[in-house]
Amino acid sequence: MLFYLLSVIALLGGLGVVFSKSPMGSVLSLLLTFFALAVVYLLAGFAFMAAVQILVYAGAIMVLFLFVIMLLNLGGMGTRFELSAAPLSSSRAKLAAVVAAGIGLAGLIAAQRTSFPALPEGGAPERIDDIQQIAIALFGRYSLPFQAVSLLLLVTMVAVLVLAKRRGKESAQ
Amino acid sequence: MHYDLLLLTFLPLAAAFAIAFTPKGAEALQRYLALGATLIVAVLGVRLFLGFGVEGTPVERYVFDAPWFTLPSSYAAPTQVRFKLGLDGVSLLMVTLTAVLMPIVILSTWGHVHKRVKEFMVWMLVMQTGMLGTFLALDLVLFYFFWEISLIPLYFLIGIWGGERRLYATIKFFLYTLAGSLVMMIAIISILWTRGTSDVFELINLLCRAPLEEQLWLFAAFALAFGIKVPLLPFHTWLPDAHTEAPTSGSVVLAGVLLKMGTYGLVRFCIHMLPGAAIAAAPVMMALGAIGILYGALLAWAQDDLKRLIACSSVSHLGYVVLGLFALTPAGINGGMLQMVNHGISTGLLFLLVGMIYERRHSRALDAFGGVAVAMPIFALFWVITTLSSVGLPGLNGFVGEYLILYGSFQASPLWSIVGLSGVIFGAVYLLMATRRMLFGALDKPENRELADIGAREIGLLLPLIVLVVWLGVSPNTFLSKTQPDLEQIHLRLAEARRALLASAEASPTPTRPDQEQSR
Amino acid sequence: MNVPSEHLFFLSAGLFALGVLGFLVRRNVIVALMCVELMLNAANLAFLAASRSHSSPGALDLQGPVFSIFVITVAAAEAAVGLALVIALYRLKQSVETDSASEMKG
Amino acid sequence: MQDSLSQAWLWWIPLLPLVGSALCGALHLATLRARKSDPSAKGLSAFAPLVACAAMAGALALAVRGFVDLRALAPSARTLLSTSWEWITIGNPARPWFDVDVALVLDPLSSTLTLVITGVGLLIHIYAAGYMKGDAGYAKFFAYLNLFVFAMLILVLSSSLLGVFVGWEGVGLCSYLLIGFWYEKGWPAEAAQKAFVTNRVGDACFLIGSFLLLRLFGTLDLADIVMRMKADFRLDTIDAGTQLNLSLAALFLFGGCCGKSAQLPLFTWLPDAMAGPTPVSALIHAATMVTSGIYLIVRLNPLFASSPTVMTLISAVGVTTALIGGSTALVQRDIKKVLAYSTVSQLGYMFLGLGTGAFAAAVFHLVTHAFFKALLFLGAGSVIHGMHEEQDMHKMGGLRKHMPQTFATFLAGAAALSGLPLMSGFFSKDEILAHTFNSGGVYYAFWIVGVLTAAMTAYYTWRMVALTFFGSERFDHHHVHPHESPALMTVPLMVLALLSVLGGVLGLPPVFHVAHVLDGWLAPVVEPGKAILAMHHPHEHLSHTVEWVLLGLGSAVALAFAHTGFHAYTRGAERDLAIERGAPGVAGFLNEAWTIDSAYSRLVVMPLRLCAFTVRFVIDQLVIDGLVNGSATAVKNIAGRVRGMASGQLESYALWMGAGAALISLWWMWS
Repeated sequence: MLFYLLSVIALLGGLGVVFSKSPMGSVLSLLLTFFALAVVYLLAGFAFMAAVQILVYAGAIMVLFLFVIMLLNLGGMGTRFELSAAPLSSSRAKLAAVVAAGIGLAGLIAAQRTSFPALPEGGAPERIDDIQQIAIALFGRYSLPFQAVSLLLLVTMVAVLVLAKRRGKESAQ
Repeated sequence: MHYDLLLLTFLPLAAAFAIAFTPKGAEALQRYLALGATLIVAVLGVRLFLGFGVEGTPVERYVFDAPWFTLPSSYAAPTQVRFKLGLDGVSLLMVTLTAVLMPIVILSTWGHVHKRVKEFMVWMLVMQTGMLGTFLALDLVLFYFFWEISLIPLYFLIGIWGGERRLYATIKFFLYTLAGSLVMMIAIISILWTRGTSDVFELINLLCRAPLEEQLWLFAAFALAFGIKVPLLPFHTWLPDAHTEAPTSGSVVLAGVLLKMGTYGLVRFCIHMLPGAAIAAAPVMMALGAIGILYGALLAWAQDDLKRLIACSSVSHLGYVVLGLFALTPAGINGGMLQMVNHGISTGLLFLLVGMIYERRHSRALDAFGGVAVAMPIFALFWVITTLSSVGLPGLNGFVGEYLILYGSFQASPLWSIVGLSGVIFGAVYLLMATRRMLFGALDKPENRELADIGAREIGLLLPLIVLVVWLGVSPNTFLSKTQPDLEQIHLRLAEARRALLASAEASPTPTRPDQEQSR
Repeated sequence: MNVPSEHLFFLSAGLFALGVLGFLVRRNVIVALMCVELMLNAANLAFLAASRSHSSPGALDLQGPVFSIFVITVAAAEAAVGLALVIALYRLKQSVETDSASEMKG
Repeated sequence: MQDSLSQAWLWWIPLLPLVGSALCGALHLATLRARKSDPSAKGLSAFAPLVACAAMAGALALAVRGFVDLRALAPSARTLLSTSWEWITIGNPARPWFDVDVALVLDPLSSTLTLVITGVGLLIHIYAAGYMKGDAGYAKFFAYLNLFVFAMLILVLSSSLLGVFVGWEGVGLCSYLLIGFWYEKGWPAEAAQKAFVTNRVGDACFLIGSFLLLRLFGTLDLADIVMRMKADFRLDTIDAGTQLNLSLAALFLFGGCCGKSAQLPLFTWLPDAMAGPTPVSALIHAATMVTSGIYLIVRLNPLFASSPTVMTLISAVGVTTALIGGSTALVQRDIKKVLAYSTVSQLGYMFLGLGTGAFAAAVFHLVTHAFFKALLFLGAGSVIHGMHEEQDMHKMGGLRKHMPQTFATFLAGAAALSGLPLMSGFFSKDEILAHTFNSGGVYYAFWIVGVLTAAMTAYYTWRMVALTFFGSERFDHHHVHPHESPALMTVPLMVLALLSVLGGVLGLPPVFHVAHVLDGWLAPVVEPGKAILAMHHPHEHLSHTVEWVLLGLGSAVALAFAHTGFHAYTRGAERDLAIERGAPGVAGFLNEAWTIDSAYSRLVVMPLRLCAFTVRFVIDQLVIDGLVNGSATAVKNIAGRVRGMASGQLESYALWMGAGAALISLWWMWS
């Protein structure tokens, strides 16, 4: 039952992200969703992933968002409720809603129509993401993607530095 | 395992990498690196050619085979794509021609490539890897891979170093060829999915027994891609534009090798792999070839730009190749194979010669010349020999191929053979017209009076090809005997397919088209 | 927990759809980025659910967690670059509205 | 066929001139090199005639050796076979699908022609050493000339039809190079191109003929074909299909002969070919190359004999060409043009003879024609040389005093050409006409035309002699000083004059009760064809009375018209001007060779040229490229509309992307 409660919380958080008037509200709603999901992971047997979810998402990424919002002092700027505001006409918003619903529907149907193997007797394994096993997989079978990802992070750092560096006056005007 | 083929194919690519890391201004270094690499490849290619089919030569030397990756198929086991290169009688002549022609092409760039030398050499060498790979690939996916690789460098060669209308020409060329290869890709994907293998020889065994309807649509897809590349009427209009705008060396490679990828594909895939469809489609293909001969010749006759004229003559000459191949008789197919080499050499020579005169005079309009033979006698000598080889004078290379093709197609269909024969007449008409207007007559234009005759480097470029012209004309057996055993396999397949067609014709009440041709 | 795997996927689909909706309707770039994070999280949940449904006590399926880790890494990178872009955009236009950046008009 | 008897040395007959050609070419290149520093340098080119003549002399010596060897053999065994050049083999060498081996064969026919080619060729080479002296391309000229002899020898010696074709095209090439030798002038280059292309039309026919023969016999070996024809051809057993194929093969091969031997409808290139230097006209366009058509038909005589229709056609074409050529020669003012049309006409006689089955007689006329026409051309060359490149006979006259040796030898040639009694041309022409008369039926008409043409021949020959050597001196004395040519040129003339006068002994008519030398010599070659002809319609020999009457008639016609022609023009060219005034239409019609050439350019060349431009501008540029570029434009227009969707707003991009993703995923779910 806890799972369904958490699901509702996560979905509510999602709604909050979309419909919150201020960016700050969105951030806080997103945080709520992340925490709920972390608990879902824990319940589903992914303790390590739950930890990573909290550390990386809630800890690092969300702080980054908050930091940027504060830096640009946007806390109070998002008062306009964009769903009805021009130039985003309401017909387009409706279309967007239809599209989102379509994608969601497709996902639901996909999940419904896929026949998953029945859960073994006595439920799913208690713990699936054994850290040692993950490490073996990451450094063994997936070592190439792993290195690629680290390269990606490096490139990201450089890119961020380049982008965020303050340019000359004329480009900053 | 022998690595000769791997070395042959990838040495140019390695050299391209090396050149890419040379300093910007070191043009001499870049030129000589490219020349050296292509020379080594040429020596390797000639060695492979000489050893081919000779008793005592290890057969494994002519195959390189390694697993590459897998693709899904309709079977439980996925399609294993192999990195399989192999040299056989069908590809031998083309590979040797590519290997021998490239150093000459590189050497010819001394005269006309003065900007961005480094990039030029890199693209040239990448193209050579692509071309050699295309001829050597014995895996369908690998073939497609190399086929596309060889397409891109030419785009840049024309687009960067080309003439005034180069953008129009490149885009036309690129779109035409790409359209063709996309259709071919669909056919390849379908084959991989339904047959579960991409090995060419396995597929030859599998597909020749496929139902005629399936063979026919695969044939159509392949023939479209190859027909555009050849180029076959009515897909030829990219060629004159591409040739006219390309730099000399680009033209030589385009005429000498790239177009042959199309005819090579016709032999390897359309005829050998899909013999039933080839027999069924032969009348259409022969008609296209024969009309192409006449059409190209008339087109060439109406040109007044020298380079465009030769480009149109390519359309005519490759019409011969298609006519011969789809006669599906021994003489026709052998003649077609030989004519591919002949056209590569003769037309390559013509483009080299036009390039030489363009470097001096900066014009290609026939009207700009007249009496050039007085100012440049050595050039005139080479031009006349080349023209005669292109016209098909017995004793030079062009004749043997043309005769075999025309005789082979006469066995299959006298009508198209006679239409093709008109090319013998018109070939003389337009080439001699060009010769007369350029070389002969009074040297009355002051610009032409100061023309310097060709020098030692240029003679050195032309001489090896002239030797080949005579050699192929006097002793074609050197080449025919090497390709013979593998072409015999094709004829066995064709005979089998004919029997199958006859059997199905007898079985079904509706009479199918009787086969006109009978090979001895 | 004895929840059937389907339900995990349902949750994933719902979150993803919300993310799509938010990305489509919000003009604030920062919020749009957050919606992307939401979608990525939904994807993660789907990976893990799949992994769970393929695991039995003797044979654990680790592809889900491994790919989740990769996704998280990519998400972090994406957020970093995205926010850096937001800062650059703000410097340029004094705004973080998406329609303020329409130079790509064809 | 390879055995211990194979005569490898035969290869040296053609190879010697080839080597000579290569050496002369090298000399020319050396001269070009020397000219770089000194534009007037002669370099080593002075050695070229020595080299070329030595090569020719060597070839002649070998030809004589072959002749002597042949004579030593029994008549039926008179064949020398060389080792073979394995040229094209398709398929397993043990049992090939297609196989061309070329060996050289010396038999009575090829031996005769080899002797003519090397003998007359040597004389013309010697003459050319004098004639071409001082020309910038002295060494080049000899390189081409030797190359020509090489090709011509390959043509007559080859054992295979494809080998013949090598020579066939080779001589065409040399003809092209030599007609266009003075290409700076422009029009020789055009004439050369015309010659090559016209010949190509014939060559295409030749190729079709060879395909048909390959299909019929499975081989291109000439001896094999003749043997098969001899063994298998029976009038009563042959089926209609084979008969048709044989006739078609003969017809197409004859088409090839029409190109090379300047017969209707392909004769128009030969008069233009006079743009080449005069020794070339003598060697190629009178003595040797243009007779290769006759050679081919004699070589394959059973094939032609098997098709009466084609034989009649050959005669008809021959006699018509003879008439056109002869009548055109009547009014020409250019001395070389007269000789050129005369050559067309005489070749027509040879074909007339071939068509009646008189193969040996045609070869006989070929040989005598080679002697006297080469002589006349060389004599004309000597005149032109002495007159400082003047070719118009109206501007000559009275030259007999200035160049007596040329005059005397020219007279001998003219006598032979016009068929004055006991000259070589008399016997050979008469033999052909006698055979025609004997064939009966439609051939009577041919005979009448033949006699008419003989009359014209006598007339124009002596008109030429009168205009050139007699009458008043009509040239400008201030600028032109006629002089006799050097001995290098006159000695060959004398030898040829001797041959022209005495050549008749090769084939004296039966009434003389002396053996017909050439007939006997060629008997093994022409026997198969004769046998087949005899199956068609056996006919007796002419009675001696009829023969005497024909001989007398021939003599009378020749003498009478030679007399008329000579006396009409001894006083000058007024007669020509009178004709032009009196009947300008007829004169123009004759002058332009019955306007056939201009008809070709209007009816064939122009439409084809128009066709080519239509292909280029209408079909290629308008239709095909129109479609291509049109579709490109259409895509561009559609793209222009679609571009409106790319508003630059992130939301709209995202919206479309999302919509697409939704549609695709839903479609997956539903299907």
